Parts: sequence; structure tokens; C-alpha cells
Amino acid sequence: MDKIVDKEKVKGLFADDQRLMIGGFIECGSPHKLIDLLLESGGRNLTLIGNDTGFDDQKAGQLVVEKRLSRVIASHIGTNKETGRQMNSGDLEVELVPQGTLVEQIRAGGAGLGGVLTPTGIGTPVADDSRIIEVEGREYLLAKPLRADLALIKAWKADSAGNLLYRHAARNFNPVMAMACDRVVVEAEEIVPAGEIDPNQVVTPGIFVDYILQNGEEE
Amino acid sequence: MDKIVDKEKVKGLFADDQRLMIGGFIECGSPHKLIDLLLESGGRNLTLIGNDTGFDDQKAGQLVVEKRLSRVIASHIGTNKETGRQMNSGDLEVELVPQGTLVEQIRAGGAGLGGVLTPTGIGTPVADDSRIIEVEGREYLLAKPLRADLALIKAWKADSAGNLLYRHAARNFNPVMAMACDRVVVEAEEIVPAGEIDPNQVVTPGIFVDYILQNGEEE
Amino acid sequence: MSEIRERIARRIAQELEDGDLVNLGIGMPTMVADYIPDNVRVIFQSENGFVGMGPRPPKGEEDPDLVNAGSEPVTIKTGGAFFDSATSFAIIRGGHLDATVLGALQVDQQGNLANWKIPGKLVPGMGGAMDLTVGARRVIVATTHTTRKDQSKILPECTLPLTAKGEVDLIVTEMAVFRVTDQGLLLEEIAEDSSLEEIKEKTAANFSLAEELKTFV
Amino acid sequence: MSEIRERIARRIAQELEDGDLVNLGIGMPTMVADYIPDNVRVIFQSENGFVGMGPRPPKGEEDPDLVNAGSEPVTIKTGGAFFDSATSFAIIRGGHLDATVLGALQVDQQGNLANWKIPGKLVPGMGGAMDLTVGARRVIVATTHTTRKDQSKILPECTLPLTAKGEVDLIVTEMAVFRVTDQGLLLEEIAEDSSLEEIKEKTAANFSLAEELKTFV
Repeated sequence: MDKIVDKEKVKGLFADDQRLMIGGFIECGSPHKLIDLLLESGGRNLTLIGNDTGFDDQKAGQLVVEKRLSRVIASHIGTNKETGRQMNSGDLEVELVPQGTLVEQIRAGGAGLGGVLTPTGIGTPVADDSRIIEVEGREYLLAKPLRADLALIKAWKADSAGNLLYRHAARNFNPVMAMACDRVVVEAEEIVPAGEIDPNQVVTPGIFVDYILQNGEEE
Repeated sequence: MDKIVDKEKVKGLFADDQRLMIGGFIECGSPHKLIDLLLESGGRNLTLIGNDTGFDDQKAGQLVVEKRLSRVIASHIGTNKETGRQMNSGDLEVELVPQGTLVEQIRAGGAGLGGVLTPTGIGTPVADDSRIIEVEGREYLLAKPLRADLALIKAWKADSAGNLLYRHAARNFNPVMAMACDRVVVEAEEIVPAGEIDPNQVVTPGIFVDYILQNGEEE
Repeated sequence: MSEIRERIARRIAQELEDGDLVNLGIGMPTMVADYIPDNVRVIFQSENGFVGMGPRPPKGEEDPDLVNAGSEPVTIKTGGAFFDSATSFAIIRGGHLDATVLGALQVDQQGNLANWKIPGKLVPGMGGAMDLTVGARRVIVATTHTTRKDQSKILPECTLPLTAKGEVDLIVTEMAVFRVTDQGLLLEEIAEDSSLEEIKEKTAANFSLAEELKTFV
Repeated sequence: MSEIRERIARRIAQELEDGDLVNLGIGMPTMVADYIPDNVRVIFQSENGFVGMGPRPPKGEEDPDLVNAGSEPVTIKTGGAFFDSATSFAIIRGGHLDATVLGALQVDQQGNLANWKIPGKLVPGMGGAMDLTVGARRVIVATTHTTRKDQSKILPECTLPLTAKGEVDLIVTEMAVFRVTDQGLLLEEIAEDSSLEEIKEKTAANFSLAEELKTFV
């Protein structure tokens, strides 16, 4: 059950028509190496669930630029002009979701919840496509769970058991997505033996992690 | 804005008829010093929200033994015989909730959600008192948010900014409750200056914490 | 009695596979951990907030902050991790557990389980059991075949308040192993010191027989 | 233009109180941090996952893992903490923020805000803005009084898709400070280089006058 894998193994995990969650917040904490391998793998017609679609001149943005996506579920696409262009031309289906709702949907998917009720978006166009549920006199939107086939996660340190630490603001969506996908692939800046990360400090427990790729030079 | 307080200050926070969340899991990670001060303060007719009511011969259980509670919302009361006795005699109102539902209700209270939909309890007596909501052909219980006036939290280390670390299995409900109450009082085994806890390792950010009491001898 | 409990725990241990993430309920289910073969690596989750639970520490090395959900001193293995109760039940409810092993007051041929309440008598509460049954991929019930008054615990229909509806996959007693199928209970194994006749006599539920009836020790 | 932005940021900075936890939106709102008085300690939250956000680091000390929600390099102050996006929005939605400062495409006399979409033209998305408006105790809008084409951004009713309904508490422009009340907009302050006449001329929304009209710099 060794979770540490090489680039070829990772490439073999990708396929057309997959549904992917990719961690990161406008390129910060995005798994750039895994995205590289995804681009090399040639997978197409993908669904991306993520906070945004990166910058059009940086790595996470290339999934849009190279037209690998047919659908995006995100909270913000303003930093990648190509996303808006493909959306307006009808080549890319884009579903915009408030960021706090998006992360709760992903969390619900990982936590086995049938959804959460959020006040966010009531009275806005977001409510038009949502079921409204009233609880004790106040209206909420039903935010349904989201899951995906594959999570691409960027970690700072991983141990060989898959326990993860993240660095600074690069944490963002990564730990939540690592709970909500059938298979979880991690790109780690450093891999250490199990036992070197204090079990009290673990952010993502290793039970969620299937594969770990070292992203550094020494591979 | 110094958060570090003495015992007298803590006692002054208690009052009759309060709604309290108290961290811990059958005495492990329970804030025994804060419970002592609560017992000394004489507060009565309290509502307790917690995983359980402790052991009847240990500290957390004394709130029941000394008849300070009029209502308990918990997942398990089997370790405190006095709780069952008062429940059967009608002196104590006990609402039993599945543990995973209880922690999501508390989390929802802290996270501003109107509730979560859980499959847990469908087909059981728990469903009798709950609103059932169907999503994509599957039935869920609506678990409504829980909040309280005061959270009593046990931490391992606190810094002067209120950032908290927990030790081992003593973490349990503590970090979730620290987000769901109007005021949050922490009992810490050790208090260190702000900056001594790595911001990447913080479990409960200091913004949630109002008061910190050192539980050691040196006070 | 302790021999019966050991037998049940030993048989259930054989159900667990290498790499499984498993939650063991309080009491007899906890004993399952003692019978996992050396070549099978099972990760145990403790609902009070960690994975990688290991055995009781040597006397004198108990740590009050490191206990299982039954308040017994345990250890954490290399590669384990602590987390809060919200994460613990995200793991449980979210389908991340391969199996859970739970005790029973009653279990029935529809796969219903009752183990948290005897109205008017004993109401300990459900703790994490309702989440475990609904969330784990496999729900294995570890129970004595009969009550102390020699009444069957395996019923046509539970009469006590349910913990879970239709979630039980396997029932292991000191006499028998039943699989819960869409067609009801299937008797798959008989303990070497029991017999089909004894099981028929002591089981209130209906059950059918597997094509190949095995024996377990 | 930069003078206008500075003025708005400076005026909003006066609204923040010692001990406040505040989220600043991208663009002009970010500048508010530069004008907090020395004796007022405000904690800034960054929705991408931390509290205790500090100013841009010296050149050469930028860290790609330490940026604000607008991808600008920042720092973290002593006592700050990092967390994931679920926790970040639990803070935002859960009422833990004392205030948020956001920009506007349009804002109206019912306290509605539009700042995420110009149909058929520009659809950047709402990011965290909808959660911020619904969750923060005070929603302060920082906006130029008019568009580049000199049209009022303060309207009787927003015509663009809304970000939030009835959540705005205060509107600060380079000319005026309006409080949103149940009775509509209340003009409370006039910039020293503006006048009631100019504000009336450039404001499409209806507003009433505070009993004591103040001047701000």
C-alpha cells in the first residue's frame, strides 16, 4: 500500500470526461505539477470544480486555455479572460457559485450530508436556480453536495502514510476537496517518513489520500 | 484587549438560565477547572449542550449530580447514572441526538448555516421529531443549527491572542463549540506569548476566543 | 462468556481486509482488534477523534488524553492523526469507513438494528452508532445469539427503537454467521460446536441456507 | 482618481473600531488598511484563509504562498492563523466579522448591492462577496459616486444582478456618506469640496438629510 507514486502512475489516473476537483486559490496552492501531467495526459471534456480558473498566463489557467474543460463550477473566473470568452461563445458551461456555498457543497460531499442550508444568495440571481427552504421564518438556499472522481491536491509536506500539512494561504480549498473525491492525488513539496509529522498537527489525515507525487527536482 | 483572565472574572460570566456548550468526550478534554468555577458560581437552571454528561463520579458529571441543569442536549448519557435518574423522574429534560448530527448542528450554528441535511436517523425514532427533506430521491433529516451563550473549552496550549492547540483525543468537540457561542472561555494547560504558536499549526484561531484561564498550579 | 466473546471477535476479524479503515463499537467489538492477522493491516478509527488507534499501553503509560470512545486507554500508531468531532463524523457519515462492528440488543431479518434504548428502562443514547450504521460501507453486528434469558436476539422484526433501518450487512454470533440479503437472512456458517438444529431452535428470525454451509471455530 | 480612492479609504478607516475583525474586498477597499489610526487595533481576515493579515512585505520578501484574495503579496502579523476555506467562510457567514468593505457597480436606497455581473459583458463571478454581505455585521460600500460616464452609482433600485439584498449599512463615496436605514438613505456627511447641491445632482437615489450634516475631508 505504498502511496508514493511516479509521474507515469499519475498520468494513468486521468481520462476523458472526468470530474475533477483542483485545489488552489488563483494559482496559490494549486497543484501545478499535477496540472502539467493532466495537460500531458491529453484528457478532454473535463469538469472542473474549483474556486476559480487561475490566471490565463499561469499554470492552473491552462486547462481552460488548452480547451480541456467542458464545464466549470467555480466562484470567480475574472482572472482568466479565456474562461469568459469560451463561456460567451458557448464552448464552456460555467456555473458560478458563491465561494462559501461552493466550499460547503464540497464539504457536504465529503461528509455524507444531503446538503446545507445557506442564507447566502437569497434575493439574488443565485436563488433562481435553487430550492428555497424556510426554517423558523427565514429563507435559505439548499446547497447540494458536490463530489468528483479525482481530487488534485497541493500539499507542503506529506508523510508516507498520506498525512498532509499545507503552507500559509496555499491551504484554501485543498483539505476540503481531499475529503470529497473517489481518488485523491497529492503533489507535495516534501515527502517524509510516517511518524515525522506530529499526529496533533496533521491537517489532512492520510486515510483520505491515495497517491502522493513529489513535486521537487529530486524525483 | 487582554484575553487572559483570573478565576473571579470567569465566575462573573456565569448566570442562572444560561445555555452552555461544554467541550469534552466523557471527561476527556472536558474543562474541569471551568466546571469547578461554574459549580462554585452557583448557576442553576442551565442548559447543557455537549456530547455526554460525563461520569457521575468525575468532574463533568457533577453538573448533573449537583442538579444545576434543567435541560441536556447530548448524544450519550449512559456513563452518568444520575442523568438517567433525573430524566426518568422528570427533573431533567434530555434530548438525545446522534453524535454526528449534534456536531454538525453546532458547526452550523457557528458557520451561519440554516441547517444541514443528514441521512443519519432516517427510519428511527430520531426522525419522528424532525423535518424530513427529500433531495434527489433520498430522504434526509433537517438538523437545525445550535448556538449557546457560553462555550467552555479545554485547550492544551493557548497563546495570548487566543490561538489554541489541543492534545490528542482531548480535541473532540472543543474546536467546533468555540465557533458557536456568544462568548468563549478557554481553560489552557499552558499559556504562551502570541507568536509562539506557528500560524500554520493553529487549530482554533484566536478570533473565536474571548477569555483564557490558566488551569495550572502557578496561577 | 469470555470464550464466546473471543470467538465472535475472532470470526469478525477475518472479515477485515488489508487497508480497511474500520470503527469498532464499545465492548465486544473492541476485541476484534486483537485478532487481526499479522499480514493484514487494518486502520482503526476512534469516533472521539483519531485514526491509527493502537492497543492499550503497558501499565503506567496510560494517558488520560488518549482513550477510545469507551474511555479505555489506547495508543496511536505511527502514521495516525488526531482531529475534531466534525471531521471524525465526516469520515464516518461520508462513506470513508470500510466497515464498522457494533453490538446489538436486537437485530432483524430486514437488517434493522436496535442497540440504544430500552424504553422505560435503559436509555444510554445512541452516541455515534446511528452515524456509523448509515455511513460505513459494511455494518457487521457482533452479538450473542440469545439474551441472558435465552431469548433470540435475531428477530423477524425488532421491537425496540431502531438505531438503523436496513443497514446491517453481516451478523456474527457464537453459533452462526448470517448475511443480510434483499431476500432476508442467509445462514452461511455454523460454529463447530453448534448445529443447524440448535440455530433453528434459538433464532426467531426466518433464514435460508447458503448453498455451501461452512463451519467456523 | 487616486486621491478620490484615498479619501474614501481614509473615511471608511474611521468607521472601524478597536478589536474589530474586518474583511476588505479587492481594490479600493484594500486601501482602508493603510488609514487605520495607530491606537486602533483592527484584525484583518483574508477570505483565502487567514486572520491577522498585515501589509505588503518589502520588495524581495514576497512569498507566493502568502497573498490576499486579490493575489497581492501580504504578510501575517503575530497572533495570526491560517485555516482552510470552509473555516474561512464559517467565519464570514457565521457572523464573526464585525465589518466588511466592498466595492460596487451599483448600490441602492434599499441597501441592495450589485458588484459581480454585467450581463452579456462582464461576468467575473461573485467570489466571496455574497457570503461577506450576508454574514458581516456591518457592510460598508466603498465606491466612486458616479461611473466614468458620470452616471450615479447610487440608485433608487439596482438594475444589475444583485450581490445582496438589503444588506448594505453604509455607503462612502468621494462626495458623501450615506447611512442605509429602514426609511431609505440618510445623508450624514458631505465632503469638504462638495456640496448638497452637487450631491443632489449626482445621486439618482432619494435620500433624506441627517439632523446634523457633518463635513469630511
